[in-house]
Amino acid sequence: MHRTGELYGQFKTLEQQKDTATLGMWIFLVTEVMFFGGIMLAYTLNRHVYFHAFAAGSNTLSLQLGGFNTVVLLASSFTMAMAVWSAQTGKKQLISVFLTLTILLGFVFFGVKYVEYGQKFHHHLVPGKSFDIFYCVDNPTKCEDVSAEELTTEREELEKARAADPDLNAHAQLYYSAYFGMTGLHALHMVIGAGLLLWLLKNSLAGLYSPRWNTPVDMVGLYWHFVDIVWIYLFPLLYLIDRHK
Amino acid sequence: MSEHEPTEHIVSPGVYLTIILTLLVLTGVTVWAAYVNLHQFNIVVALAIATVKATLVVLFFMHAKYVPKRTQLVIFAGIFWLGLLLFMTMSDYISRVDYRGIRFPFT
Amino acid sequence: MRAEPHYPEKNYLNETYGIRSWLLTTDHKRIGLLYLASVTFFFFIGGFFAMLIRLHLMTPSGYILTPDTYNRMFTMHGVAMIFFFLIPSIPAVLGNFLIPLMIGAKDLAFPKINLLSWYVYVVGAAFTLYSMVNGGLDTGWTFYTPLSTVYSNSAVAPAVVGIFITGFSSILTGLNFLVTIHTMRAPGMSWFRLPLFVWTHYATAVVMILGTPVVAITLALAGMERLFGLGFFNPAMGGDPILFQHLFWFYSHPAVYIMILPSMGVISELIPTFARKKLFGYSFVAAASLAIAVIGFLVWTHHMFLTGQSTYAALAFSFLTFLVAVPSAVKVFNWTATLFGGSISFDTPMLYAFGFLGLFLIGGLTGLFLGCLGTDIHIHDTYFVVAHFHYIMVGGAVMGYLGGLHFWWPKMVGRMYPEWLARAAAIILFVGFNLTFFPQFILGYLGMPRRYHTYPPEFQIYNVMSTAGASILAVGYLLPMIYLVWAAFYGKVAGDNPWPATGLEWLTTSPPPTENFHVTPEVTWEPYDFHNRPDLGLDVPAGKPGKLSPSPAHGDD
Amino acid sequence: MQPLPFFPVEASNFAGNVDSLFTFILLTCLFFAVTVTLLVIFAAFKYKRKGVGEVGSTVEGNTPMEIGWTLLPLLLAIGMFAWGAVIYVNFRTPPKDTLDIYVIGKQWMWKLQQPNGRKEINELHVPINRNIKLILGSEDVIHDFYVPAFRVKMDVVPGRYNTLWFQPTKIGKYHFFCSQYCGTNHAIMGGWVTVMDPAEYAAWLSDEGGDVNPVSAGEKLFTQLACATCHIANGTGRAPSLNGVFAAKVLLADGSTVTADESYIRESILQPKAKIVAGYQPVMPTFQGLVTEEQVQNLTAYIKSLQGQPVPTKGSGIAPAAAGKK
Repeated sequence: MHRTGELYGQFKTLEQQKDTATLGMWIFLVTEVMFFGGIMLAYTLNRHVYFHAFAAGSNTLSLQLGGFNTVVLLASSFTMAMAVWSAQTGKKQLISVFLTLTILLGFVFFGVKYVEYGQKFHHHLVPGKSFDIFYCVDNPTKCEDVSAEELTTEREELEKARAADPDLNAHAQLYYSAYFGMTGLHALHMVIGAGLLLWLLKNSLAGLYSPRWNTPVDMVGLYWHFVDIVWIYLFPLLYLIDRHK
Repeated sequence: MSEHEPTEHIVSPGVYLTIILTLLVLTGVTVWAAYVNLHQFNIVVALAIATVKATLVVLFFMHAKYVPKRTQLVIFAGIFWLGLLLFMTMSDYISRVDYRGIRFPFT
Repeated sequence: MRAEPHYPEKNYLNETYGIRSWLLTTDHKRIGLLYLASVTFFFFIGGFFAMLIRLHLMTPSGYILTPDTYNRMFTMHGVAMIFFFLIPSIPAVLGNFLIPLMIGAKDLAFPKINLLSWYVYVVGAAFTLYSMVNGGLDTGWTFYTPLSTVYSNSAVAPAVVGIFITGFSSILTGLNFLVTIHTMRAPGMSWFRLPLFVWTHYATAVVMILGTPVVAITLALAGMERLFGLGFFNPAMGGDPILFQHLFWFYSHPAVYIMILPSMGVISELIPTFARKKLFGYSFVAAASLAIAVIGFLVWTHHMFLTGQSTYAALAFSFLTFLVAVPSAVKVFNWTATLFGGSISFDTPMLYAFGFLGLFLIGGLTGLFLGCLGTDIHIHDTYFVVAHFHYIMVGGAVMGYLGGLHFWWPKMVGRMYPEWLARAAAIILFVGFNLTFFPQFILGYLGMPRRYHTYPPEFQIYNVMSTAGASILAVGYLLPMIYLVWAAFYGKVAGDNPWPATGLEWLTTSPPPTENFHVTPEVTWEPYDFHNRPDLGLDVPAGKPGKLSPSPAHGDD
Repeated sequence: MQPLPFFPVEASNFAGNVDSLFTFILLTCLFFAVTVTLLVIFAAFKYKRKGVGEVGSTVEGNTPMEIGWTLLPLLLAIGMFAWGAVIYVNFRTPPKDTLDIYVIGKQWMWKLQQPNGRKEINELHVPINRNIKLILGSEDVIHDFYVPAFRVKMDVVPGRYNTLWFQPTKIGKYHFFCSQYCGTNHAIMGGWVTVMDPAEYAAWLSDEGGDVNPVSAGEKLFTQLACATCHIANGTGRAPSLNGVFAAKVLLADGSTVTADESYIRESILQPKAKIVAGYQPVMPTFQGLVTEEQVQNLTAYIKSLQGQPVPTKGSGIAPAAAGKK
């Protein structure tokens, strides 16, 4: 279909075009909800059956890093919302500023995630043949980033969990399957989002978005907020199991 | 060209600021609540707070408060179907006799 | 009254020429034809496997194929037919072509996404074909774990990746339909003036949107389990193979409705057109479509009654299964009632509609035996199941697809097919189909399990009948393939509205112009109303005008 | 000529019930199917188009009719559901006084153990009129234990137990099948259930290994040791069919031939990798130390007895006449 200015040929009015895009985006987000739903179900069931292993696995995560990333992602959602606002009110420079901020916050999130994943590799906590939840406890010299004190409490907790669930290592591996599955999927969405944001930034620097037409900014915004919402759930589900001791 | 201009509700930066501050506070609350022993209610509280946060994001950041009823129905359907998947599947597991992990007397 | 049929000089087929103009098109009609070519390709691949299966099963010990080859044949038959033929067939071919025409739009809401969805399909298909020629696939189309994730020696990973990718083609198509039907309707095309074809596609799209992502993530998890050792479905690691079945059937049961609902939509067009009468109980049929889509999501564990699932859950799901039978029954009654007082012709599409009625009736009713807990214990996983779902998917969905293809072929290519040959093919199909699959019900009740490459000799007689039927069926499928292609080039010019039918798609030329309508139509009549349509040139009895709704409702809500 | 079979034998407490329910649903369905079909045929002839331009009537619906034909199927469906539910709940709730038999499925054979410890492979012996409970487990993939004559089946899921109960009501020998697809030899993963008189069953239980006939003892061993899983008679297995192989010339992988006599068979059992039949992989495990000398003799006797069996055209180790001469 031919495009006349900002209006695509299959539409009669800009209003219809915008309405269509918004509805389409929301429906897409619903499919995303169901997409994450499958892995959520795997998580729910296994947490229900192997609670001790899930708690033990969760307690090996760093609450500082997870909490920091939550704040970063919430802040990026705010800057994204402000980018949309700038586009709606025609503040062309501000659009680019807020988009840049959003992208930067996104990269901070990636950085932290990289550190977290690195630690898990290092500590033999990646599902597979070498997985061993007792690795750090058994080889304190290999995990110099964990303090002796932390290791003592960790050992106690793991021993207690093993008393309740003799097959702790296998079941903790399921926790880590869920952890890497969910955060990996989430990170993949963030990568796609970051790509879209860069594309938006390029266009906004060219001055393409105006109060009359800013649909792409609005749509990517919806997507970015959705990714934020996923993290809002992932944080308590993965990091906050049975923290009170 | 058309005379119809897109008309949309523009949320003010003040509202956004309030929301983000509330979100940050709630993040603190959820971490704090995780350290209080509420037995099986820890997960309930955590999910309740997460749901409040998600609702705020959906309503204000994503403008769901200002969109047509039709779009709100779409959002509702998504949440409802997710619940269906989780609830109906778990109903099987919770009400079954699960003979998991028992060893056989011979192989 | 009617003018001599003419073939429009400028239409979507000859607007531009060359491979590029097809491969880069965003015209929903051309994309429909691209899909037509690709799903036909897979239909014949799947059909080829089916022929080998039936030949092999002619004798109890089956000398044609080795067990491993046989297992690959039925698995690849299922994969090709379900994921690459049945699910996209009516929606992606006929739906793509017709929905914008039927609602008076210039195109779908997102034409580029529509083209993308075809490319996604092709990429997924490429992965799956790769798996088929490089090691094959022997897990059954259901991919049950841990057979598929740990024990199978076939090329499971590329097939899973292929189906995962193709799932997104389905999601994008569904998304496009939903949005289009909501926002792109012509003035006056209110919800209750929509043809039922559009209603059923709306319901189908809902299922695609809500179900497909779940199977996508499920197959992704299974694939990662096979490749990287994730453990959700692996009992050796504490995972649960039944969880896979829950997730798989959460989509794959509603997927049956992705296959049958559009076919019901086609039948709901054919019957009023060839009975020249409004569809009996329009709003009930529309509501039944939505009810099927929604309740269809609540019945999935009836595939799992004997996996050791909770007795309580089994009771609930069996009950819901019986509920979903009711709207299907309501539809059949309404179609039957529509015939009464009509003016019925026996053109080829109507023969397919009759065929559909008969076969869907048997397929639907035999579903009751399987949804019923007591009888399912005996017939679950036997040939009874095989017969049942072939009656629904081949007897129902494919008969609807072929009926629709014949009905709209003049619109798609502007030319008519040879009527007598087409009628003969429809009858051959009906006979061949029943001979192939009816004996399988009996085989199933006698206790022959499905997916057997060899069987005890007492089952042979029914297997021979079935194989004989399959060869008749093969002829029935080859015929339309040949004469429809022939008709596209050499058939008699059809004219805008050869039947005549009442839908908006018949107001434009055959084939339609690229922008569908030279003037955006305005709808002032009820669906399937032959009495207030002087433009159709029919002999409406004087003094008995049908009722006309007072003011045109708004189409763009 | 025998009449075409329709119902399988009824040999358990569930069979009669399931068949009655089946018949009830069948009759209900026939009623609807016949009614609708007759109506369609009637309408098709009565309202056949008479003129090119003829149109139908203006009827467009009838709400009471819609409600009627929604409620009627609904009520019938609830009836079917209730009847089916009763059978299912009964089937899923084994009585207290059962005879427990353990069943393990593995690719592609069934191993069973009687309450006194007697083991069986692909055979199940049960006494008549006793409540039998099978406790089902799997070593690898999902299988399904299915006895058509009893109208019972249950999936055998790795990682957990399922149970299946029935009460045999008729003496005889009935097929059981694996009915959940489980890989290559899914179709031959079955066997026979023998329903016996209680006294006979008791005698059978205490009579372990009482076979004196070397051929039948060998045949039993042939299944028990899972030889039959690969050496499939029709030549479709991973190993050559043994039909007619005794005293014939066998073509080996290195191109030479050897006569399949007693010593060759003995060597093939104890050192299977010594001589590999052409076209086959050296996958057979050695049975050295696993079988006694007497058992080797029994197996040889059984393979001898296959001399007169039909040789499959493909999947036999026997050298073609031409190759044999060379």
